Amino acid sequence: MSGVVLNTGTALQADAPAVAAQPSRLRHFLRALWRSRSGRFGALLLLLILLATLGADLLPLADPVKRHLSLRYLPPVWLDKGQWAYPLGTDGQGRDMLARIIYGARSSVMVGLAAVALSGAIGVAIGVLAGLRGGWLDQVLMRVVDAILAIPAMLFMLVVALVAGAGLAPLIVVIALTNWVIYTRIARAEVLRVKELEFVAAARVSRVRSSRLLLRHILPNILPALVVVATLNIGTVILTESSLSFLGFGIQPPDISWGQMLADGRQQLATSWWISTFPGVALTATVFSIILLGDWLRDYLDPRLP
Amino acid sequence: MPTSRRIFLKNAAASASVAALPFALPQIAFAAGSTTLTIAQSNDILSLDPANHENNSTQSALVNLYEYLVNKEFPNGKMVFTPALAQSWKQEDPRTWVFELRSDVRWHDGKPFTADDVKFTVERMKGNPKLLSAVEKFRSVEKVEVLGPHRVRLVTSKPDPLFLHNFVGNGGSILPQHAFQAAGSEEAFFAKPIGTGPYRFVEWKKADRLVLARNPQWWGGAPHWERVVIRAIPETATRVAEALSGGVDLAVNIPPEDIGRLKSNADTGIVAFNIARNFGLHLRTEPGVVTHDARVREAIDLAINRQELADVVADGYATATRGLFPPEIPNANTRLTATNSFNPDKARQLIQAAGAKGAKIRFGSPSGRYIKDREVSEAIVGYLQDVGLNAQLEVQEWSIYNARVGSDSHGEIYFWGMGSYTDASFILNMGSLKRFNPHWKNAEFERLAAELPATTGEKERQAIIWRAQEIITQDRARIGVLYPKAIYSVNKRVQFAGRFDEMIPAEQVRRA
Amino acid sequence: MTAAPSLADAANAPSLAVLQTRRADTVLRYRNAGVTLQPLDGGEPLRLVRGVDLEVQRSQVVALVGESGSGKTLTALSVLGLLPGNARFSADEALLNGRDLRQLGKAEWRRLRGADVGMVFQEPLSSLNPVLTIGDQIEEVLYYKRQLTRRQRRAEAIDLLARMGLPRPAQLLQDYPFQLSGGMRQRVMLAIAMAGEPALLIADEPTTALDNTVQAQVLELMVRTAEQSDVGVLLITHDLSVVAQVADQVHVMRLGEMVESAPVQQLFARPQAAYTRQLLALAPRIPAVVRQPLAEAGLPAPQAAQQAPAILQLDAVSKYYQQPRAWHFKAHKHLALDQVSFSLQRGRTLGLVGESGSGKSSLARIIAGLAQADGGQLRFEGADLSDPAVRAGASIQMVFQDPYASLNPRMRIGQLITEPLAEQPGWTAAQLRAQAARLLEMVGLPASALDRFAHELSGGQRQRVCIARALSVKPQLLVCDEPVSALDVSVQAEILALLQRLKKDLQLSMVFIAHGLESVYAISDDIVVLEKGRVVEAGPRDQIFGAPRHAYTRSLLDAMLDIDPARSRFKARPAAPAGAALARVA
Amino acid sequence: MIFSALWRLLLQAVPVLFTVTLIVFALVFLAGDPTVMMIPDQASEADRLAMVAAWGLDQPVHLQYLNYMRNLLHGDFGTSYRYGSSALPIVLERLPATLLLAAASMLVAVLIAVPAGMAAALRRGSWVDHAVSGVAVLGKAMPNFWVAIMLILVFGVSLRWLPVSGSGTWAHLVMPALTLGTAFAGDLAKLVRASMLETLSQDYMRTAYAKGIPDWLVIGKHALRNAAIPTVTMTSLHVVALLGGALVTETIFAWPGLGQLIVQAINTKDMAVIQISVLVITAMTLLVNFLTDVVYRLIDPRMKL
Repeated sequence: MSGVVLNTGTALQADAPAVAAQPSRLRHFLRALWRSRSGRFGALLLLLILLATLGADLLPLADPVKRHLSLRYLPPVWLDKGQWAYPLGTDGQGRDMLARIIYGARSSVMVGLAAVALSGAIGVAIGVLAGLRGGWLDQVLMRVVDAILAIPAMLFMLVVALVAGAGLAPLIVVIALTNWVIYTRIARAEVLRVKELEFVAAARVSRVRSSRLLLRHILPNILPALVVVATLNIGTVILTESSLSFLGFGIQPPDISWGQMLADGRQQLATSWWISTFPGVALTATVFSIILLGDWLRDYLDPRLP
Repeated sequence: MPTSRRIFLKNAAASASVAALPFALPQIAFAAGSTTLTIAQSNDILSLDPANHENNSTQSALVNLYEYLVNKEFPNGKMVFTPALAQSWKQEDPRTWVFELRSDVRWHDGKPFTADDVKFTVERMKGNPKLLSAVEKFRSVEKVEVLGPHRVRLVTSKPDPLFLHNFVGNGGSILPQHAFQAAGSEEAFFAKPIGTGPYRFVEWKKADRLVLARNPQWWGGAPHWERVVIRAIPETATRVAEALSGGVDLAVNIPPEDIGRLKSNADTGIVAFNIARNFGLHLRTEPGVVTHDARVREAIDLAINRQELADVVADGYATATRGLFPPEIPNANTRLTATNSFNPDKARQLIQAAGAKGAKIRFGSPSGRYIKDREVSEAIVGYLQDVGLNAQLEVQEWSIYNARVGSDSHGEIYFWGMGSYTDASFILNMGSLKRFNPHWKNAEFERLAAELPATTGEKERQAIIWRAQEIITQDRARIGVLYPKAIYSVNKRVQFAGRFDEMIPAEQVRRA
Repeated sequence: MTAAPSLADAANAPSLAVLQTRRADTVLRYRNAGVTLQPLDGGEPLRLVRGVDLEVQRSQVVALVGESGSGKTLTALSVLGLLPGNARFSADEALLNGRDLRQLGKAEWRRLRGADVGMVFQEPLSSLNPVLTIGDQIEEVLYYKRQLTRRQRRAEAIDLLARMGLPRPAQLLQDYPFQLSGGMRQRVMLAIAMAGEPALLIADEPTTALDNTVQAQVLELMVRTAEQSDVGVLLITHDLSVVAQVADQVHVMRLGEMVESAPVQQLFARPQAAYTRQLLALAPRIPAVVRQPLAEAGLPAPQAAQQAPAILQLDAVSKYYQQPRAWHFKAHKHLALDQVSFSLQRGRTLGLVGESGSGKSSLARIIAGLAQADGGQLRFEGADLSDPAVRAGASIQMVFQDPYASLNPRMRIGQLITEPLAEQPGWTAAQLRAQAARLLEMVGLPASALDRFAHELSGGQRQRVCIARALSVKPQLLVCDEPVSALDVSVQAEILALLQRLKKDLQLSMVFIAHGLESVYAISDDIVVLEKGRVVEAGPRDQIFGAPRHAYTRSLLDAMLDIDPARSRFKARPAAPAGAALARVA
Repeated sequence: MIFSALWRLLLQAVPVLFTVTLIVFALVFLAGDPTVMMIPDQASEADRLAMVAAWGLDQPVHLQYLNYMRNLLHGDFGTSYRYGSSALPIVLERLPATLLLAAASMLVAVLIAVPAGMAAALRRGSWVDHAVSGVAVLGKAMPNFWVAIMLILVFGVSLRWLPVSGSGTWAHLVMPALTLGTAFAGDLAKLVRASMLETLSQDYMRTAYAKGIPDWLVIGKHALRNAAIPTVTMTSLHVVALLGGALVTETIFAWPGLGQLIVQAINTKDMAVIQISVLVITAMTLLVNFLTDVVYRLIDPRMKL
């Protein structure tokens, strides 16, 4: 509502050459984050998860792959027969659940970050190219994007996985090869939008080099939309990994991932619930915090997105 | 082109009619008291054509619909052929067999079963190389002669000691000549197939259910069940849940950790029994890899604690072995046992001697293909690490895994299960061995493989086959690890003991 | 007023009669009204409006004037109870049609809206629901406010639309807002507001989004409707000429406070508050003397064009826009510029005039090199601009309309200003920074702005930055595309003054585009009038403004509203004290 | 108008479908020899080669593709390696179950999400809003198969209210539809909330309020219709995703839809079935997109078909 816009600086003398200072962007960002309840919650939870992931080696944890066949299916410590050495119990091969969950975070977070980074890089490069060049190249690229988008993502991933195989690195490739089209679409649309903005026109009138135009004017301004999408996408990718694990194309031993633990433990959900429930909770909490943070980021950076 | 378009239209129409099928009102059919037998399999039935699938569970359903000339039974752990559609058979000379067929058998459409149907079944296979069973069935048959309505003579190109095996298992089911001709095309016949079995075809909804109904005209007497429903439930947790909730009477492929739950449930119990499968490891032997050194291969063999694998990892639902075939299989070398095979100290010494300490060994394993396959592999990798090898697990989804084996691009060791075979001479089939271990060579083994086809005497054959199994095991081209057991959940209202060949003839499942 | 538009004549006669017969009946009275906003993020409450006294009589037009942030719209919304949820309204007295607005419950507010007060908003397109038909949007008011039957509703809606001067009203009922022109939409809005037969009509900048010619028609309609239907009008506007034309009583607001209240003629003649005086002084206007035909005024006829060399010459420039029709092989061609020819002499300013859609901006973009002409030739200092080398060497810069969009939000002002220079070899970072400071000083900004981002500056400051950036490469030609129309009146004046000064100091040549003729007059030497992509008239400023030859030019000039209450074409008023409001800006 | 729209659909569909065949063919070809999966263990290399030849897999890859495309244009959609019969009916007979599940889950999602999202938007900042947003995010964050198994354990095994798996009655549909529907409902509720808020902030909503008409009319007529546009988009995207994307849910509930078929076809490199499935799904996707446009046109007169 127009009446609520507070523009107290535009009355007569306010246009005089007095320029008010504002807090730095980072502080502004952090302050806004702290003020939002969901943003703060998501950020703190995620920070905790990331710290546990990075500091796993420093924590006094059991070896996550060491089997103790005599200690199989130990319940968590607060249940009957639980042991303090295995606070969250053990799995069907007598491996420490707590250690596995903390180490498993690495693969899950790694897949999330790497696949998003890779697909983002591919997608943005192609999207920017298509948006800037236009013409037949744009047409061809967009038809390929249409085709890939018309194939359900999971299905496409499985077909790609047939070629790439399963495991951590192939999985990242598989997800990236499916996922990049999202970024292409958004990057292209954003380039087309930003390209028409007056400051780009102003730069063009000044005969700014096209590389500079791209790096200084276009990329920084399409970034917010992409950052928001990428943040939310990390959550989706982590979930995707668990679905692929369910179908047998996920991360494979000796690597550990939550999706894999969850998928393997689903058989024992009724008998040894902790084997899949704890990784499930960890995964849900992580994705939950990522989505909260992403939603907040969207509100903060880019109110135009739905 | 016009024909193909018509086919397309017909297909489209068929699927449209499926779409129009009304969904019945909700009703939860719990089995108690019903005359319907419901079986949950872990695989989709692939085809109603018994000669065009390579799938044990598909055949385990089709045995209710079609029948063989002879059956295989395993009383007291020994295989024997028993009469089925053939009352008796005799061998006129090493190359000539005559079958006397039952005269009281009728097809589901009421037409009598005759020797022409046998001839048709055999010749159909020989005329169509695309049929999957064509690579194993009736290959030695030269000609089929109908001697009378219920008598047929088959002549082989050379003496075939495994001849009777042709008439059991995938591709051995006898099909009706007249119905094929009446239907016009194979596709039309298999849309609504008929056989001679105790149950006739009602409906097949792919990936969901095959429904069969009692064939009151069956030559063996009135069948036990009104209806047999064979469902495909690929997800194990769901299959177990169906068993627990009484949704199915029989559920196959139950993981050991669910046994307690099924046993403590009021309505369910479990059966576990030996089956014609074995788990083993294939080791690379070619120069340039660390397992080229026989000492390393021996160390690997010695490092594996098979008893622990059987008792703990498989929860006791497997037998430890170094052998390649379960003892029920004809000509299985029963001297190859796991007794005292575990010797990690000696394994360490051998590795030391071979200078392979810390050597990297890639260990390929499928996941979820066989019961506990990955867990067994993980355990074996642990044993190998215990004796000083840097073993690394490489798990792959089955189709990718299979392709790697097919293209010889797996690591030093890979895990492979085998099953459903005729007899232990399978191991001498150089064709298949070349696929699974293409670089292994052994002069004696090759000589034995060359001798075997010409050998007809039971004793001589057994000697060759036993020796071949020894050679492979000594060279550790493939080393046996476990004979797994099958575990079924059985609702207490029915009784079923399970079969070594994993067939599920509904007639052998009885109401309790 | 000699050139009174014909459309006003009809309205004036009855209005006089009505005024004499109707009693002075108060529909709205505010005493010491205020609006306080509680920020959503929990900061200090903000007193956005305070101490407002208002009174609106039937048939009276009361104007609420102020620049952005003055609180005029909030005041208007408070009458409808449509303040944002976190805003609080307070007043010593707040009566609408005798009802106390301070004590209304939800249901009472709902009864009051539409029936006692109707509202017309600034942007007619966004204020009409895009997915509902015009008929639907009118008839729901008729149903809920007047309980008419289906047939009555339809008849009444047709009648309303007809009264609003809309053609084919019956067919219009079936149409959607997007199918209508801007002026028609605003007429529909007026019909909706009037459908409930309110006592008070609130109009929030009702003509700001419209072209000048349409603006006059809509204002006329509003005044006539008010008089015929005997409703009071609360008009919210920033435009003093609109106030002068239609208001009876004026309230000037600034920063949430009422600065001055007076009858319109008194306010224009003897403004009391300093702020009002400033506003009046800064409002761009065209001296009355120019509007007399030159010959009549006894001025010498314009001299033939001077022989100074042309810096820019356009020769039959055409531009097509391909409207890509989805999946048709041939795109629809739309002619945006049709054989445009003119020349601009060095050191002079050429004003491009025309309504929206006339091709002004396309032309600006072509001159600046942002778009290519499809036909014709552009010459810059005699060289063909279609030659890339010439284009690269041509020192042409541009200033854009929206200072919010024309500065990259992610760059600091210092970088922004010298970016064109950074492309040239031989500049060190320190030199660039020093140069940026010099440029800022030139446009009247302190060097402290160098490290700021655009969002930290006000609109006027941003436009100064845009000008500084354009000047950084010492251009010979500056293309200004509506450089002031997004700014408040007072800021407009400052920017225009800045441009004037820079033009003189730097000997710039300029192409100046604006739809506000006053600002074009203020800055231009020569004028080119565009209509639908064609040049209809060109010549020296005073000739075009004083003796327009083409009918289109005349209609443009006629649509201009005099900033003199005495010259109202909508209201009959006694003559103003002579010459009081005719201070010249230029 | 409708004809030009259909013509446009066709013009759009052909290149997309063609590209899809090319991509899928290339990927499945790269995945390696399918006969490895088909033949029995005891078959020799010669047997395998014979099979390779019988299926025409010994030809150069581009010829295989051209052959495939030629057959396709002549109405021959290829033969399934796995089922040994014509691929098209195998795929088509799975469609009804998939469509039914997609429709049911969409219904579940819309029934949950639209009221929840609207309530959250209208009571912005209240506990309702926080609860809806929280549950929505949680619903999205939980892996589908985990939810499915929990449903089975609770409603199928413990309570025995619903059949555990399979198809045939409405009762069989409940759990799979809930699994898919609730997962989507979270996203949809967030979107409904956002687009409702966006709509509520529009100028025409102020106009509607200024008219003094009842609130339910302002929300139900003026707001909902405008807010419906993004909702329709997302719902159609969801349907599209479900057409081939319910792989996990279908597998768990043994629901005989396309998803299960595709998983199995991929596992066996059953080229013809993969191709036809993908083509059918892609065609359905384009059709759904087209229908979405039609719905747009019904909601929003500004859209052109």
